[in-house]
Amino acid sequence: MNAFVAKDELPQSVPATNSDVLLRVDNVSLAFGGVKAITDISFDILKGEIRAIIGPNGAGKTSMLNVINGFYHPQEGTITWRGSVRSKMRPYEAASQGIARTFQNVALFKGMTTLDNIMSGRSLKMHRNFFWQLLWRGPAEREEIEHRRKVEDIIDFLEIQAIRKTPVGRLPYGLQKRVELGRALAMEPELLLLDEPMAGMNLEEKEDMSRFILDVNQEFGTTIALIEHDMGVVMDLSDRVVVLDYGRKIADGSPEDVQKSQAVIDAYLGVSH
Amino acid sequence: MKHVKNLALSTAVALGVAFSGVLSEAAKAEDSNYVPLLTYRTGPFAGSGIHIANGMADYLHMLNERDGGIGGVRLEIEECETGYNAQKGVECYEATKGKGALVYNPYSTGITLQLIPKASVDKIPVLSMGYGLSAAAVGETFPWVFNVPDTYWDGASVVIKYIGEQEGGRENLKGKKIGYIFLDAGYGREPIPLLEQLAEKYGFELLQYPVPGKEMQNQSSQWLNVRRDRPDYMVMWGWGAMNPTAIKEAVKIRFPMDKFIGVWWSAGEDDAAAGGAAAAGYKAMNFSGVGMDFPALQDIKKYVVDTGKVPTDPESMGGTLYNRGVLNSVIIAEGIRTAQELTGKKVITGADMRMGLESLDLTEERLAELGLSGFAHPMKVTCDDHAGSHPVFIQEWDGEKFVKVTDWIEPMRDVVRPLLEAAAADYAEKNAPWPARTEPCPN
Amino acid sequence: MFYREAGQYKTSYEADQALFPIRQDLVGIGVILLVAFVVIPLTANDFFLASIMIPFLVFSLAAIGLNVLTGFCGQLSLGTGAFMGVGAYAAYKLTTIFPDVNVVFLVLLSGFFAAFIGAIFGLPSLRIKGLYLAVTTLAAQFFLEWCFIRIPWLYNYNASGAIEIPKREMFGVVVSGAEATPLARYFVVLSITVAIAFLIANVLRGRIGRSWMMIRDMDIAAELMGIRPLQTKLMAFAVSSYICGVAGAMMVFFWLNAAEPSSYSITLSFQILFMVILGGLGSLGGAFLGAAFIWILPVALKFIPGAIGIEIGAETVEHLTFMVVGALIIFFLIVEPHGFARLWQIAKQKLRVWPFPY
Amino acid sequence: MLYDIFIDPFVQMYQMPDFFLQVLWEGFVAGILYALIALGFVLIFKASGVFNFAQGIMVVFAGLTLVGLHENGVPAYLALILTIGVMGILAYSIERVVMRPLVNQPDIILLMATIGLTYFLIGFGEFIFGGEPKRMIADELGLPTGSTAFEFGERGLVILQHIDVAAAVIAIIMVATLGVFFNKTRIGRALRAVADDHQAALSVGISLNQIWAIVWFAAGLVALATGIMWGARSDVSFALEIIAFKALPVLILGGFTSIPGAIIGGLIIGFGEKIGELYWGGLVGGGIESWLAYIIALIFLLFRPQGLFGEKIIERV
Repeated sequence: MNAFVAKDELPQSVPATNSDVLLRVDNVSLAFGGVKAITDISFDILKGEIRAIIGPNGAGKTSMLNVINGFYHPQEGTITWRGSVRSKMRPYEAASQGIARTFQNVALFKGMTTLDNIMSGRSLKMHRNFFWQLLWRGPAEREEIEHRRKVEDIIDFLEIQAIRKTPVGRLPYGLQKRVELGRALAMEPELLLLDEPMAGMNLEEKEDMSRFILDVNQEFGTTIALIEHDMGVVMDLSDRVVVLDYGRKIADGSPEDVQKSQAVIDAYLGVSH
Repeated sequence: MKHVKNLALSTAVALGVAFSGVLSEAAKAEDSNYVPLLTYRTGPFAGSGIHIANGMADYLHMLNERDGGIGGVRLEIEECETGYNAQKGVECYEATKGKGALVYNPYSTGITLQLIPKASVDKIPVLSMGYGLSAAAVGETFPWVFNVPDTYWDGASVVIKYIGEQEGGRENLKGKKIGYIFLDAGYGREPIPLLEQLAEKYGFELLQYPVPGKEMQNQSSQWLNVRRDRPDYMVMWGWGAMNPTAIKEAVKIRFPMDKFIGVWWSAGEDDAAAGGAAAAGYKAMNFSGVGMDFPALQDIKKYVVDTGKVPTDPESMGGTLYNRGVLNSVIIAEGIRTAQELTGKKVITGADMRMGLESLDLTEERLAELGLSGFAHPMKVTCDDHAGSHPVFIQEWDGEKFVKVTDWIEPMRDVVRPLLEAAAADYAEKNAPWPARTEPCPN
Repeated sequence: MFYREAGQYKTSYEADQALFPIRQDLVGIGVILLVAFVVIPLTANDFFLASIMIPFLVFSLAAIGLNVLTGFCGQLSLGTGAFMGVGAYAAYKLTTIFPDVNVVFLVLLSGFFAAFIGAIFGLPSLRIKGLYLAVTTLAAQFFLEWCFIRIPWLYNYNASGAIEIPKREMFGVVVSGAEATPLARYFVVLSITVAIAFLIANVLRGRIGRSWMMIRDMDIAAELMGIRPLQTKLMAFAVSSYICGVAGAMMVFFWLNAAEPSSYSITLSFQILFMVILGGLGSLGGAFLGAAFIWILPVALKFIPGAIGIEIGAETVEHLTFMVVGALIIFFLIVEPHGFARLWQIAKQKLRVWPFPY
Repeated sequence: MLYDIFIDPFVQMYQMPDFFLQVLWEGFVAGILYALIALGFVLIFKASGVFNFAQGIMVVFAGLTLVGLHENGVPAYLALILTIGVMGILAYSIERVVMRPLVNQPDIILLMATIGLTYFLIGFGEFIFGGEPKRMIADELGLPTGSTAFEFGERGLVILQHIDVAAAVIAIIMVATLGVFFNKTRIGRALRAVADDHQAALSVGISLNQIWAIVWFAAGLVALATGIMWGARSDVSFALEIIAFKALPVLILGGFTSIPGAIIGGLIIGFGEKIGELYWGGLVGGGIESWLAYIIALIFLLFRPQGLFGEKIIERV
């Protein structure tokens, strides 16, 4: 094993053909005032894979997700989504293009029930206008029930039938994370961004969550990008890993390659630069 | 916390129960005449409202104590607090009208407007003494509304007449600038059509300075404008806290106070006193006596104030607004007395009261009998004219008290009356179908 | 014990998504409607109808309107009074322009003008949030109030500066103007309020209602779920203002009979806000409870001393009323910040397990 | 029309410079007074996140207590001291009865509680002092009440009211004192700590309750100063409560938590309002002061949603 890997000798992922690339990030930089959150990062996400983004605290992982789904607008660099360069867009546009996500600190709608939270994921797919809604009977009700069926499938899949009518604010943390996953799944996304889906969970919960993530990836074919601190989980789940530190990319490749990278080891163990 | 929640729950329930018990209305006593007084001793206009309320209530209470009521029947007097708020005013009306109310005195243009259409339906007259809807003077259109002794248009015409006299004749008004500062509400806006008409007729320029109700105590912009425009005279239609603020501001910009004239609602001692000695020379119209030198007022003091039956501060008696309230009750009392004479009944109804008010004739002799000689100009209501355009006088603040400085000045009836009629017709048309008068004329 | 839903099974999503999925609630609503439409008209006197029930219903509707905006969409507004005023003045102008059109129809139409104005003043909500937004809605309040005074066309150049309601009939019954009986006005107000309440309940349980609540609970997450924040907030402003506008028009047409600009002042905005907060943010039933509390309590306080034979001056009663209302507001906020609606839930919970404490 | 909007006002300013100066002075005085009210809001918001709607009624209450005590024969200066005591008791009671049980409630609930407090104080104040307006005892307190006129040009005149000068001086002293208090004293530092982070402050042993009582007391003192000044300009009456609304645009402009913001915001609104009303108000019939300040603030806000002195908000998820 090399004791030293120069930056330009970073383990590179196998170059993929263009048609397989779902999303590509090129030379993206993002700063808040004088604070640089992301510096010149490039990587890609292939269709159908599970891509992990790892790195120590403050490495810019969440900022990266925020850039991908349009919540932050990078000062430099481009994002290519399904082969076309994406212009500056609002988060709801990213959502309508099929990007869904969960959040580091659960961002559920606290005043609503589990059922309503997951139903909210169907918002983009429901179209009955205000006047049908006023009447309820007829098209609005039919539409609601049609989507309710889909939502019930997700509820069954995530095994949360018992908390259907519970306001999410009262649920334990682990279940909230699960509901949040359900909400993102309800959007039937092409790309699912998971921000620390297993933070704060015990082993059993982590195992459940890992199983859900794998099922989603394999059964529905959803591409997944996830941020996670638990290395065991990352190494087991992901196809490829990108490692960030201080807003820069320090490694990119298969879990095994990344594990071997000296830069990564240094970053995690805290060797002075 | 759980127990507190229970407490909250039971409080809510208890309030509900308590309220359902309250709904049963008190039955009207058969042997008294019921006079509700819509007053306001709270809210932003309380400063003016308290004196009026005291004057109105005290005189009626005094009649009860001294004479045992009117025509041997006691008066049942009930105050209902409106806070100058139209919602509460209507609530007071609804709450009291079922008890056999004889007449309503809303003391608010807003509440008056709400009661005007109801008056003919519920058969209870509205007495808006020197305020309210000017057009209501036309008895043919508004048989149930009385605004004796004067409308705002009468007042506005008197001011212009007086200014004309000061200038040595109305023809000299040509080219003069007269500023009009007013409370920006229905009340302050009413005189504008008449003032504009007079401006055209006599060739003076009318400058308007509206004061929004919220900005009553913050008039520096208006008065800066006055300073820039340098009007020759200022006329004010103010109420409540607007008056003292305006007088202070006038002093501040060194406006000549003797050329500043207020309507009869800007004639309170507290208002002028705010400007202190520097406000000397401020003038206001008035139609009710000033001071305590009237036997009836002494009776009020003796029978109800000194005996502690009413909360009035003896110091405030004899003030312009207090006496205005007394005059209001004198008209009510005389209306009741006249109605009793006309119908021969002791206990009268609202419809009887209407006839009484329409036949009101407060002569010099009658005023003397009441112990109020010289307290007001003799006034008479006719079926045709419910205001009567009675003369008013001008009083001047000498730094400590108001002094009457002119004789009675007649309003310009010839200008006012056609305007009133046009306004009444306009009202009837806009509120079509407005009921035609069916009440016979009692005199 | 008394309120037990055990044993009621739903066999379809339709049944599960009904407005009142629990049988007792359905029966309860039926009883309330029966009382409102039959018992009260048969038994109540004019004072009760005109001074308690009509204002109560008008305020309930306005509180529902504000609740849509503040309780469901999370946008705090202090401009309710002005939006009610827009409805009132619009309805007044409409009756002058179309004197022959049914007045109830015009009142319902006037809400659209309020909705339009409300949406315009909702525009800043995209950039401004929370208390800052609340203060900016005051701009609407004061500006519109100024318009009501300064644009004489709005009140048909009346010398009084106020709007006065003409007599109008519907199905041969006088429903507006001084001659309208409290009973007729009561039925009109009740029907409009109940109808709008049911319709808005439909909207709230569907996609649009959910999108409002998403914005309320976490606007960022909502946007990431595909909700367009501006559209959604403006819609809430428009719907809320529509309801408030209709309530404002009803206030002058079927209750007060005449209105000055000061009738739609900031005081009214606060009154409605109190009703919403005390009733419970995000609860339609709470809007009714809050309106009942804020309107009926002062009326009751006014009459309680007289009824139990204590003579106190009218102004003292007023002072005490202010103190009691203020103190009770604080008391209820401390005890249950989620309002009467939550208290009601707690009461239901107690009935469910009675006679056991848990 | 365009001439009236874009040229005429400036011509007028040039032609009557004395009047323009007077307008500026009035704007300055109004601005200082708005800033004083806004300061009361800021103090409380900074320390406890409560948007204190009751500041307006506290102004009235303080003024009425002072005048009421004097009317009952208490010498003016003693009355002033007693009033300060009353404001202290009020602050303590509000903290104890209203604020403490409502800790950690959402903004809107706290706002509503202060509106409830407003209702209570209106009723309580009228119950004790009656509803009629009272004359402020400016002379008795040794405040100057005269005025000085400065000749200016040929017939120009700028009139300075001594009371306005006094108001400005007192306001400046007040702000300076508060500034020193917050920056140099132990309690001041604790207060800023609380403003930054409640829990962190708690963890280093700062008593939140004590701090809150102190800021409410400080806001009460500011209210008293405001009450005396506004009262001297018009009268002390319950209609004065409305001036609280004048402070809100100032707050938006300056930011809810910035003391310099309150002062600069107050001055901007004061100047803007007076100049707008006097030079442009006539075009739409005058009286635009009631909303002009809000529109000015709204326009500022559209460009800087965090207010002039607020920090830029970076949203996180």
